[in-house]
Amino acid sequence: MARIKFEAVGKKYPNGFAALENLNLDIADKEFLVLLGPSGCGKSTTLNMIAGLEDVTDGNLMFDDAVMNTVPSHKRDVAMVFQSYALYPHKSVYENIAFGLRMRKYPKDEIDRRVRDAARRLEIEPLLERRPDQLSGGQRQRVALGRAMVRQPQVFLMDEPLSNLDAALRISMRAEIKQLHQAMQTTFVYVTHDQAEALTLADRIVVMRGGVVQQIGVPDEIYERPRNMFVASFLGNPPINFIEGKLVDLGSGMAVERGGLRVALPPEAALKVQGQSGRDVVLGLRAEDVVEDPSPVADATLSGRVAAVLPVGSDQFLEMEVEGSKLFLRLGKECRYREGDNASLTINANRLHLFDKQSTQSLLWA
Amino acid sequence: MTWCPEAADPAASGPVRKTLEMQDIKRPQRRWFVRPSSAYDQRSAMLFLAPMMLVLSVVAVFPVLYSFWISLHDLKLTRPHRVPFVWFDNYVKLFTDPLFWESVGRTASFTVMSVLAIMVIATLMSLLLNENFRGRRVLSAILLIPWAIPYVANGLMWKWIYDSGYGALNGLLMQMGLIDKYVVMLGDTAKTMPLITNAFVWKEVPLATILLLVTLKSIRADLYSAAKVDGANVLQRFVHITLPQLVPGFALVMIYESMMAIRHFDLFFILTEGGPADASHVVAWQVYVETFRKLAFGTGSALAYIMAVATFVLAYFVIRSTSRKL
Amino acid sequence: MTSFLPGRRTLLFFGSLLFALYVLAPIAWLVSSSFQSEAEITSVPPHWVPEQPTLENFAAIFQFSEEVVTYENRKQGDTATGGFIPSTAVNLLPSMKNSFIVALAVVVLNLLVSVPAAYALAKIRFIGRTSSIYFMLSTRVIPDIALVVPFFLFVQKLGLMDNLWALIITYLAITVPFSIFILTGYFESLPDELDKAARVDGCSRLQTLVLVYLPLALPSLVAVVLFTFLTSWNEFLLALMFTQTPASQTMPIVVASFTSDFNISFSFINAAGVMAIVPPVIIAIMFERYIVSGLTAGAVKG
Amino acid sequence: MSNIWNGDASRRDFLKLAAAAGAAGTGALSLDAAAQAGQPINFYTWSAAVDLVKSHLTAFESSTGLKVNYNNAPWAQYRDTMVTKFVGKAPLDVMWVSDSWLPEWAEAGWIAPIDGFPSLMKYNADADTFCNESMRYKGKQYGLTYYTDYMAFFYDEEMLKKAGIKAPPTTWDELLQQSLKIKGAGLSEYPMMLSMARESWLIEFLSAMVFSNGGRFTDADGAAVMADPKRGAHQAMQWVVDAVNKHKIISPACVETGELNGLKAFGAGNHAFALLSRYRVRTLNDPKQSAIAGRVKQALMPMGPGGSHATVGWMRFHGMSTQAAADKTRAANAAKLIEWFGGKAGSQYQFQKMLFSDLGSGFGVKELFRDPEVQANYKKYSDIAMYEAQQKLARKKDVIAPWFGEWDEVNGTAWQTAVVGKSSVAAALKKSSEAWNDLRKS
Repeated sequence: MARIKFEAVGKKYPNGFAALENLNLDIADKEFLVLLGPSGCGKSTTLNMIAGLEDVTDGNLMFDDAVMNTVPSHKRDVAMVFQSYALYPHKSVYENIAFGLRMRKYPKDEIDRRVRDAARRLEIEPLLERRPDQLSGGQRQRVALGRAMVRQPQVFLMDEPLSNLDAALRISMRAEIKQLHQAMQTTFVYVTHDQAEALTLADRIVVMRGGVVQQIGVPDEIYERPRNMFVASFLGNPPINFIEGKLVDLGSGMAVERGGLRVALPPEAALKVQGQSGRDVVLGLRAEDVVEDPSPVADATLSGRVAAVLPVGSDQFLEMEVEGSKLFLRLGKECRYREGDNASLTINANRLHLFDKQSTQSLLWA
Repeated sequence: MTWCPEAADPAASGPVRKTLEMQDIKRPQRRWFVRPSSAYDQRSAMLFLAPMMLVLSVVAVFPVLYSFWISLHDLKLTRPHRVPFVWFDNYVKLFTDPLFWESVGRTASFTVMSVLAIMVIATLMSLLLNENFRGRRVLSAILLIPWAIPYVANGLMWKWIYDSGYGALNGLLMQMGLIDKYVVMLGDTAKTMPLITNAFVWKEVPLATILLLVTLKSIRADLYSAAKVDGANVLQRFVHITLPQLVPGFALVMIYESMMAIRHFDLFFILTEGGPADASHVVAWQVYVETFRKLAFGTGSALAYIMAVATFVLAYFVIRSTSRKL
Repeated sequence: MTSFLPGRRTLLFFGSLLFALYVLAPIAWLVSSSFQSEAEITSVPPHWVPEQPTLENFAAIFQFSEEVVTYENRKQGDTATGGFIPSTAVNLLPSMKNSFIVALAVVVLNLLVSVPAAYALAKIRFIGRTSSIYFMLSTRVIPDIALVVPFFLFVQKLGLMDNLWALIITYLAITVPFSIFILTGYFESLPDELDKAARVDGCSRLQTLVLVYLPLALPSLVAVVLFTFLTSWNEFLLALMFTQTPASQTMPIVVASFTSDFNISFSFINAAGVMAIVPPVIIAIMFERYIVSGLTAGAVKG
Repeated sequence: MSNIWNGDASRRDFLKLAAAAGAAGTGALSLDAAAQAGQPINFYTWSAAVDLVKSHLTAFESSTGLKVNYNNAPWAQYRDTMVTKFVGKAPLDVMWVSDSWLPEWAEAGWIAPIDGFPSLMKYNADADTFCNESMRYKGKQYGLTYYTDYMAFFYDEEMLKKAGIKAPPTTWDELLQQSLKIKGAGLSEYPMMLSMARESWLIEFLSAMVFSNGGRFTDADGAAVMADPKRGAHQAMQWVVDAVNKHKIISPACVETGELNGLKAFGAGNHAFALLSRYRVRTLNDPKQSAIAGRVKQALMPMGPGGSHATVGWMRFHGMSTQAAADKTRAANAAKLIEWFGGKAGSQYQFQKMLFSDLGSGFGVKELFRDPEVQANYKKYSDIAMYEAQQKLARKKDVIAPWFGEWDEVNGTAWQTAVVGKSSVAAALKKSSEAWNDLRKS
């Protein structure tokens, strides 16, 4: 059980490529932390550093109070689950799970107890004598989990463990991993590029990109208060809509204007951009933040042609053309728009996001 | 539709998203990281490589350099006490010696002939072994025999087959009525090289076959079924699918076998000792004569060195074609 | 598997027949004539199958204890008397023993050197990796004949002339680069995540190699062992230079010395040839599977 | 899993493994290490009279209590083998030496003079001066006889009769005519047997041809004259070339026929005439080994225009290695062995006599010619008068020089090139003589 601390950690390569830049991160004991980002964003490097597979070259990495920068992984107490499961093809399931313990010279009976225990919890007892190539993907994933579990490590690392599973299995495994975390009472660091996984599993999410941390926070915060356009766009499905425009001073307050479209900002937001009229901004509007309102509110109405309607069981999505840009919006079943209709919808202004066009930084939450 | 509701992949839509993707792509090619992943890895790698470095430096690199040094001396073991430094005289002597150029020519033609023959036979054999039929495994076991036997044994075997007085080849030709009396074989300068080439090819074909066979196996069967559907006949399929797919195999065989042929010595020693009348006097043999008959180590090393360089030039292609994968 | 030949069965049949003939006929003749006497072997046209098969050639090779030759029991007459069987026949078995010792030693040392190197090149990211590969590859192409002179002088200086060590050491030069080449190729083909998994499970690099990669690389290991063994068993040129007495002469040298001695019946020489090819052929056929899979797994990579 | 498997132990553990392997290696090799120490006398010969030598060694060991380490290599490879051994400093005490190599080996300091051993020098008194001369280089004597002999001309009496030929040829031209006759009569495809393979015998064959044609390779002061149309080898070579290519009385296979294969072929009755070393007559007339036993007669070497019946004689002898000479006890033992073989073993020239009776090999010891045993023995298969007559006409090779080995390479090839018609006679001889002069200069 450990607290992991990154102090200004970085990793640069001679060709100028920075796998990681000035990472400051404090992972609490027993926390479930998810590193989220597109491929090459540095999340795996970060994970390998914790695993001891890659040295920390700038800054410090600490487990509790011990500096671990260059301690090789076999001298650390970490366990890891891989995307490809990485089971030892020449060992039986039992031996695969037991291997880590054998290497650490646990007594025979202790090893046996733990292995069977893990097998029971993961419901793979009947498979113990099989070889990996005789298992299905899901079963292999469980074995991989078991191999990590039995070690009861200080830190439990997962590198996109679910990406090789089919959608259905992925959903159910999420739940299991969550339970596993509860049960094991240890620190989890989980790497993924799947925002849904991140949102469901994480205590805290670290959004990364090009080796730079974009935002750290609890799932809601990341979703509700994205620091920049990248974070805003990386989370949310369907993805957030961006509308470019200019700030205008209405006297009564601030608004964003684009052609015929004008969206007034709520007072507290308006304050943040007071007197900056003329500035190029990008308005962020999540699909779910509109309502169908027969009595249009001034300066909060989207009107345009419905390009497409997609019912999805619970509710339906509209694709709507407003001032030359396509928006994806979610509406309740009750609304009856057809393709080609002209619709006008009311924005829930309190949930708007506003970004500076140049810096792509949020103008509302710093 | 630019997105679908169930899409799990966040990086899927919107102009902004695209640009983000672009920026995320740029990363160095995995294999060519120059930076060690960890100091421990660097240490262990060095430790693991140390024996090889030591061994190869001692038994390969240093000797080669040393032999260059020798090649600049007029070192004759028949007069061990006087070893003058002669700069490049040995090389000059060689380059102005017609015999040397004859040998080079002979080595070259031997190489070309052998490699061509090997390629043709090996291709046919690998095609055969690539088919699925009873007795295939037996054949592939048989195939290994020539590969496994020592060159010396190979040499004496053929020396006896080629014997002009009692040899099997003469006997066979006679029984087939192709000749009415035994003819001179290795002693006939017109036949010498072809006969030696044959002995060499026979021994080298198996490895070439194996290499080609593996290349063949890597051809995906669906390519053929596809071609079948397009109504391509056997020949067309061979020409348009098999041959192109075999190219890397061919390249490998060609480079490997020509290296073998250029440096080949054993058969020339056992079968003809470079004779008769220099008919089989190749560079490798000349190295031997200079070095151990005339004991002119200086010229010997010079020759050997020229050979080494020549092989290196060839090998450059090996490295080019392989290091990428390593 | 591609099966697209018309009249396939017949084609295959004749193909296989030709194949087998091409490969086996010479060997068959070698074996057949090794059982013939000088008288029979010099008959024209040759007897494809010995009519009075004799074992005298092999007998001469296997007569372990040479009885003391005295004036009384000496063979009188010309060097050629006595069925053209050389008195040096008894050197063949010891020389095969020498070849065997050398081959074995080379195999062991070669593995000790090649396996770790190959693993490092294939799986570890470190400074100098690329240059090491080029280094290894370039040593691979040095023709052995270019090594003869310097080796000869070293061996002589070190007083290793006529000593098996001279052969063992020099054979490393021929075998190591190839082994590393093949093994690296094979290790490459094994997933990297196994490496990480083992490390996280608590293996040092060496343990990862020994406990995880070695068992998986078995086919190419066998192939490499075979290749090394056969190369050392068959090597001729260097042995010709560095061995001088039966104490250290290896099989190829002794056999070659027969062929250049016209006092010796070719039926005996062929018998020696048979002796020389039996061990390697048996080994090769026993491990045929591995040669094809293992040797080429790496080879085809380059 | 023992605890050496801990990361940092890996180095230690490498060494352990390596050491283990090394140990295993040495264990296996120690056997051979023994052979390194040169306690016994190391005696090296070419593979001739092997059994006879062994029997004589057995006697030597029992009479002196010394151990002898006996090895032999095929004659065809002997020089190469020995040279590598000398250069590689292999343990060597006594070895057979051919007069052709004497200067080379002496110059290189591989073999030592024996003038310091009166026990050996005393035998010179009994030997033909020609023999002693052949063992001398720069005024020092380098050994004691093994055997001495010369190149002889043989013919198959019966085949000649069948062809209606009364007397054997006396000139090379007669030889040609008779051969054509025999060929015409279909008695033999190639009536004349001449072996021209590249081996140590070649120079003896060539010398015999050249001398009998009145030619020389070199003149009195060692300058090459072989290319000289009048005094040189031109006539001899031209004869061979025509015999092979124009008249087809010599097989084109001659360039790959060694002396012994030639012997076999002649003994099998394939030819009417043969050039072979004289002692082969014993084999040729031995029913156990020859199909034409009893029919083989020796005639004087045919002569060419302006030539004589001269032939070439040679000397093979026992030499002592320098390394042996350098060590008192080793030298003493070596001398004992040399005397035992080259001199008297006990009361008489045991080895020489046995060599003669077993193989018919010639000797340089005058008194043996008068030995009734010897005479009786030789009568059985040949004519001792002819033996002596031809030996009187035998002369030493004129190409014996330190660079002989190197020149022999060129010369042998030159002759072959001419025989297979790849170069003119003149060109071939020019090549050979140039090679000689270059080597002589350097």
